[in-house]
Amino acid sequence: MTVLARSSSVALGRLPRPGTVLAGGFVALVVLAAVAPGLLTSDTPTQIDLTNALAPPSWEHPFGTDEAGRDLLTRVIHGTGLSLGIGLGATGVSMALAIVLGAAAALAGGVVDTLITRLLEVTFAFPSLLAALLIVAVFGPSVTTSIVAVGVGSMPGYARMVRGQVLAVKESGYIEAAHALGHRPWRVFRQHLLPNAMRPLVAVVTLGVGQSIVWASSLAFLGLGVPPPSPEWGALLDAGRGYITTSWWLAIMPGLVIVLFAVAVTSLGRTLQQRLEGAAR
Amino acid sequence: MTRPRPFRRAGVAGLGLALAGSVLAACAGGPSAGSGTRIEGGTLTYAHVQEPPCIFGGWIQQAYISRQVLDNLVTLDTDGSIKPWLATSWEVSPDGLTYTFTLKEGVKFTDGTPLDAEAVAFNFDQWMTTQLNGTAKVSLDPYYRAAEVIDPTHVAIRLNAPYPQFLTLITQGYFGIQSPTALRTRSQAENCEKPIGSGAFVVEEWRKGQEVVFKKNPNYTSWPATAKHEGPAYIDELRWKFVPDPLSRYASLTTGQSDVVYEIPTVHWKDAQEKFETTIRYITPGKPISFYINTAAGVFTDKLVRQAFAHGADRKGAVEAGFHGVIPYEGNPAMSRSTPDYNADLADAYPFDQAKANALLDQAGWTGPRTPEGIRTKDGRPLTVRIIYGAGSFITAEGATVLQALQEQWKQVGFGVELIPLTRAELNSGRFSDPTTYDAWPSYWTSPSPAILWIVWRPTTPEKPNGNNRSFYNNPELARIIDEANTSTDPERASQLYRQAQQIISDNAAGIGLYTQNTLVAAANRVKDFWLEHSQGEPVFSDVYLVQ
Amino acid sequence: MTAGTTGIAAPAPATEIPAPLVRVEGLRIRFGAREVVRGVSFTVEPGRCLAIVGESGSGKSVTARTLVGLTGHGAEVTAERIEFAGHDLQRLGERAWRSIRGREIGYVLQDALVSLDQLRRVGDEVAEPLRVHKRGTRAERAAAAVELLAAVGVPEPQVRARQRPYELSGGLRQRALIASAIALDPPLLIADEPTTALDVSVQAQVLDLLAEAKERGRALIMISHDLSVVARMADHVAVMRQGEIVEQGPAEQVLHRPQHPYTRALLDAVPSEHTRGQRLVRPAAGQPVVRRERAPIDRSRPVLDARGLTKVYTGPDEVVRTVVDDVSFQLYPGETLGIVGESGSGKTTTARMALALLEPTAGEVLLHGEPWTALTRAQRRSRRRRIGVVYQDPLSSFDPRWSVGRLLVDALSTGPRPPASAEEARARTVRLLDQVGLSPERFDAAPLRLSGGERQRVAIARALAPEPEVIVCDEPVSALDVSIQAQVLDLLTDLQDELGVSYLFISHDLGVIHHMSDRILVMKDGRVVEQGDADEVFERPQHPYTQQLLTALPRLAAA
Amino acid sequence: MSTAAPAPAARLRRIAGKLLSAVLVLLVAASITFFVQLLLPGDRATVILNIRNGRDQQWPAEEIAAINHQFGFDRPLIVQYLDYLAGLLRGDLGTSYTEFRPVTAVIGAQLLPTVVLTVGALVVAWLIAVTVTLLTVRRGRILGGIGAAFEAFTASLPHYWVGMLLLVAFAVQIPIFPVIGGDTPAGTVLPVLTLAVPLSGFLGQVLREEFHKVLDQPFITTARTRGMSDAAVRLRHALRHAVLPGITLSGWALGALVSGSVIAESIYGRPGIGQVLVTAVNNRDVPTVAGIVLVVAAVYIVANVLVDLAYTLVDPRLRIS
Repeated sequence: MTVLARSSSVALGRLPRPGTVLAGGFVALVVLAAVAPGLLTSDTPTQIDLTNALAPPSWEHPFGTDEAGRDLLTRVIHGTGLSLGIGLGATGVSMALAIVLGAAAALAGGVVDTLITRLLEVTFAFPSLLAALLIVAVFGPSVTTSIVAVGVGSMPGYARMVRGQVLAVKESGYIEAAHALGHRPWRVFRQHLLPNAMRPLVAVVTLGVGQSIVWASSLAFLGLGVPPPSPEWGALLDAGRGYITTSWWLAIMPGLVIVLFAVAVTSLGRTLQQRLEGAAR
Repeated sequence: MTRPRPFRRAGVAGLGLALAGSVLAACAGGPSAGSGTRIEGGTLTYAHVQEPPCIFGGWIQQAYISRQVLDNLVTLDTDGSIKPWLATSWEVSPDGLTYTFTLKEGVKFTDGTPLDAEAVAFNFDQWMTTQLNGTAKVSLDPYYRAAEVIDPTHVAIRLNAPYPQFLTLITQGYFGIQSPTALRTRSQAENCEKPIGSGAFVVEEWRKGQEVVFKKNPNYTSWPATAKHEGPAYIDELRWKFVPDPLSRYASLTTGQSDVVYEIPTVHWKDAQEKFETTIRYITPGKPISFYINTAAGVFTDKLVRQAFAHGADRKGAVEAGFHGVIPYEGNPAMSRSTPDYNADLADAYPFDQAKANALLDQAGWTGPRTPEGIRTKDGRPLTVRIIYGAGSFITAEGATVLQALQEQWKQVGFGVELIPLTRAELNSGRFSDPTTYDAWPSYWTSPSPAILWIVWRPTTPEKPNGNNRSFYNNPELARIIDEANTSTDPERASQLYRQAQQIISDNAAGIGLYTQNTLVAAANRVKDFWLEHSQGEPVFSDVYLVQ
Repeated sequence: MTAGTTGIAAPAPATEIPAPLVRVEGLRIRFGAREVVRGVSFTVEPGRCLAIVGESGSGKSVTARTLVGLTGHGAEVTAERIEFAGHDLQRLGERAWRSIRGREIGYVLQDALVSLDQLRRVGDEVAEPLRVHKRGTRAERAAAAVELLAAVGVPEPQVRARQRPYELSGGLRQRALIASAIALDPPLLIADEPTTALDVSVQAQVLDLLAEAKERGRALIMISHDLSVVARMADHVAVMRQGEIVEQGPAEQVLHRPQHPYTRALLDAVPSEHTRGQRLVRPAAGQPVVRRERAPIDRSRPVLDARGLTKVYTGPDEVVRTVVDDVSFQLYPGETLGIVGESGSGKTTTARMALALLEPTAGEVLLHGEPWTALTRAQRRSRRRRIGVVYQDPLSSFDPRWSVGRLLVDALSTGPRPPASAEEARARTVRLLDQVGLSPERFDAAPLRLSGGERQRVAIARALAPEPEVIVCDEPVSALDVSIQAQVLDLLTDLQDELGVSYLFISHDLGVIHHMSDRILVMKDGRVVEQGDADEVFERPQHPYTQQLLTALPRLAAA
Repeated sequence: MSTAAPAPAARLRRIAGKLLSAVLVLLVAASITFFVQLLLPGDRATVILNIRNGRDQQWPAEEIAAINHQFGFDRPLIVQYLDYLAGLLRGDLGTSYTEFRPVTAVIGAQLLPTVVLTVGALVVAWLIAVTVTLLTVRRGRILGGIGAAFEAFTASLPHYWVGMLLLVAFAVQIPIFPVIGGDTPAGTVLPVLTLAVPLSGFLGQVLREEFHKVLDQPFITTARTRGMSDAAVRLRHALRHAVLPGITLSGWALGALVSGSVIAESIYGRPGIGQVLVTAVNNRDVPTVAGIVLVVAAVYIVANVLVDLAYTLVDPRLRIS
């Protein structure tokens, strides 16, 4: 048995090691682009050169130029901060909401629990895109709106997860042990319950960031995203899609960046998840 | 999801020139027309952009589609002259206050009821008294008084004042005549979905979100004088599909899934011209896409600043590059080149001249220390300009690119320009009717007649506010000139006054020109005799025939 | 052909010794660098039982798996010879292996709850070998399944066959598992810990079942860590340790005249009535048994006084279950009270009520004559330190993020003399570690990295830290190997002699209970069926259930 | 271990409770939409006038008043709300502001295509996920890695991007499928794929994870000791256990699919709830939007009931409790 387990953990066929390394590298690059775009490119993202519009990828313009002759790579790099910000922000928003609701439900139990679970059911049944539509309709498209819209949209899933986590930890032996030692409930919550319940969520959050970015870009596609000339990735993709048959790079390049980033983050998240699970068992 | 399309306004045909130009463009590429063996009947698929809530109504989308089922009293020819349609002839009383129309004999609505004077009168009352078609109403307000049945084939329209533009205006699709019986007896929903007219087609089925299926009206007798043939439509069926995505729309034409496509993206225009015999570029008359400049609040209350703004950026260059040379620049902020009585002197008003712009701003006192972003200031107040625009509706993606290009150049002379795209919901919500909410607003209003000046520039007065004057530019003199032009029975005088009005608007930079609104249409090579009606470019399918 | 008939058909005379069915010589298994089996040799003859005994990690299971070609991923198997019925198994391809598995060699794993597919019907599971080896039609196989279930003594087999494993009791489940292993009546049967996790009474029945197969002339290889179980079955015993067979020979000889010190240590380590009052771990070979001498127990004032404890649950389906029914007992200073009973008898629930972690439905517990369970949570908190607990699975009772040191310091802080400074805390923790026989460097270790025995020691240290009068031990050694179990039990007794702490000691293992307890409480279905002095209960059981338990209990002496 | 069957009374009560809560969920969802929409900037009468006349202007008070009266906007909010609720109970979702038709009619025509799209996507996603997992999980590092990488990649694909690429590839460049297929079978293929591909990634990841756990279970070894082939073990034993979490996920995925269908529908000019929804929101057509939310929520609830059923079918252990 032990033997099988061990050998299998070797053969675990998720992203192979080199993949994880690559992913890490890519994410690192993206983060760099976010904090210090200047290090990766010298041009400014809004530098218009209409005479040089829609130039295909070349050494000078690795990602080509857009309909206003702006260097696409530069725009992608300068858009990173915004996109990453939205990803993190949205995940933050949803996580914050989720933790409050989920934890409250799990700990309070009884009426509170049923109420919150019902509420979550409603939000689940409520197409997240509609939530986004309404939010944007109320506040108009902007970075903040995108963050809120995406955050609210992905909240219920996390909330359920948090609730489940907290419940699980609540039942665990070490919580009882802590009570048996005569610790105060608040201390038990602070020292054992919260940290242990949140632990596995670390991985989930990393996964969430990737998905949030994808989501935010979907909003952009529906014209509900960050307004131009902002080089937010989704906005770039949206701007480029009209040209896909004539100037493919405008839609393909930003799309690839988004997807690759999501993939990278996801694979990292999964590796992290396994680590944590390993640590827990 | 439907990308909102502009709501086109009433419009009279552009100068012959405009169409001539486009027809040339059309004939430039492809083999000569008329090739291939003709086939009887058949189905034609037309890919349109936006789906209206109702077949008829006050929205250009509705004018387009209702044209297929409804006939008008008169129509407009390419030379701008009025031609018979349901009305075989008409007389204008010497005082210009009464228009008496003689109706074609024996025309019947598709519900079998007669299309007589009573019907026409009933329709006029509908337009002026109900909310169903507000555009028809504003076009005739405040000149319309009453419609009067003389005998079954004669109807008189009485006006409060002479209004020579009247005939031109009623050539638009908004003025299609419907069966009174249907309007009276059927539910609003029924009329909305399947209006009863006397047109070449009848609505067979409306598959919402997908297409409207038209069947030919075999008993069609009331074709307009401008028709390319007499008698019922050649094709049996017209499938009017709604394809919001530009990429799909054009692809549907290139892959042969549709025969005629509306709104070819400018990127594909060249390609279309090479591939297809019939490509029509129709320059919509009326107010071009020009900036309303908020003269009531903000930095633009100062005329010098407005003029500096106009000089500050290379609008012409940006437009030509941004639209790949397909859509022409329009310097005249008040009227597009295809509108009658267009003032051509304004075609290049306020050329690109940053030195002049800077001089004007200095003169206006914007000489304070610049902000870190290089924005001019005055008494510590930065020279920021909020430009709102209907993203994807009034301003296409390409238009947005042009704005972004200009934004860069304006920055060079010290304008801090903020671009605020608005969703259709926000525009409709009427939230931006307040002067404090924006400084400039690029937008257009297609209209077949210089009377558009009255709609857009009539000053707001306490008793009669003008919700359409988005520059909040209240110039009594301008108002007087336009009104005089509208009511002048002397065409020469009217024309000269209209030109003068445009001059005033431009000189005061109450508006700043940008580009003309265009309709770009292409038809597959198997489609013959497809044309755009002239008052506002409604597609006409009643003459179309298909070839092998 | 179905097992039912042939099973009875071919009885093999157990007298003369036939030629070996399985012959293994110099078997070596390595996973990468780790060699887990080092040159193992043995033979099994038809109608005889070879028992491979050893503690976890001794390589016994891997050895067994190798006989069906399922050693595991990346295993490297070499041997001078692995023969089955004269065929060389080493040269078999996957296809050939499949034809052997189930047909020639039946395999029984431990714990049918996880060894049977919970989502499939018992009948399908039992008949699967028939389907795999294309025996009979669907209908015939279904019939065969029922017959097999009947053959292994499953009541109302038709019904059971249509149920799913989780709907069966542990015993029936294990029988079903065996039934599927003997479905094709294979000449060789391998049973890997067939009775672990079963209650003694069930254990006996399952062993009888295997014995019967043996009687029918089937060869049997039994893997077990439990010498007493082995004693009952094996003709031949091989003792494995770290991948080697340290001693093998006739059962009678190995179990009663062990040659190898390890075997001897193992045998001594088994707690039972004989080991009462002595340490289980011998200091060194040949030295005399150390007896524990302890102060007489003063039975005037109980530390813990449970009166008519009752716990009733109402399930979501509104079915009312009385888990503990009117249980009363007294625990006196320095005494060990053993609670014994099979799974579901209410032992643990009783313990949790004693700890006041569970509100009794009726009755109460007094601590030092003062109300305990009757108090409010807040009132209890200050007194909690006086009653500690040691769980079966210590790991789950440790916060996974905390080091051993932090766990203990935390526990100390709840005691009567909370450490004033970090230095003091550390010093006292190290002393605690020393007390439970752990070295100081364990201070910074993560519990996850410790061995089972070490973890349990840490758990005990934590229980001791607040200087309690009572420690509730809930199956504290059930998860441990015999030798480790011996060490832990010794530790507990030593601590009791040293600190005079009282134990409420819960176990399903009669041997352990007898070894540890002064007085015993026998529980069945939530009720106390018998209680009294340990020897009294064990030698002269009054209640039939107790008697049944004791007869079912496999004993080394019995062999 | 064996558990007694629950008392029928209790079961009935539980079912009743579920139904009640479902209805509650619906009402709350509809109410939220109703009120949120009133939060939207601007005034409904103006919007209606603007939409009808294709304008964006200010309207004279008298015209506004007329509309307000016609639609009853001049009544107190609470009255409007109660009126709406009363309608709901009568199964009347109200009348669209812009289409002059009952909302039920507006939605009715569009519901089926969307259901076909989402359900189709779910099914296809499962097919892809199961095949990929079965073929790659535990087949050595290379194959397993490829499988996992494939899942990670597809799971990260934005719907609209997939849609766009599929459209360009298989409708424009290589015209196999129609560009504007509407809801014809041929026209349904690409939209379904658009939604299915990313979802298959998600399902696949869960499936793979579970498969790994299951393949280490003793009962798998038992099956092998019976002489079962690896393929058989995977299909007969492992798969059934592995799909369980995926099934739960499918329930949740439906919400995402509805959102995704908006995108798919807009790219392929396909009729459906999504299109109507976006237009209605843009037009601030309160009854229509609320109606759609109601319907979607209802569908979602029903779907999840089905998912629960499927779950208990696969894992009878859940029937008890």
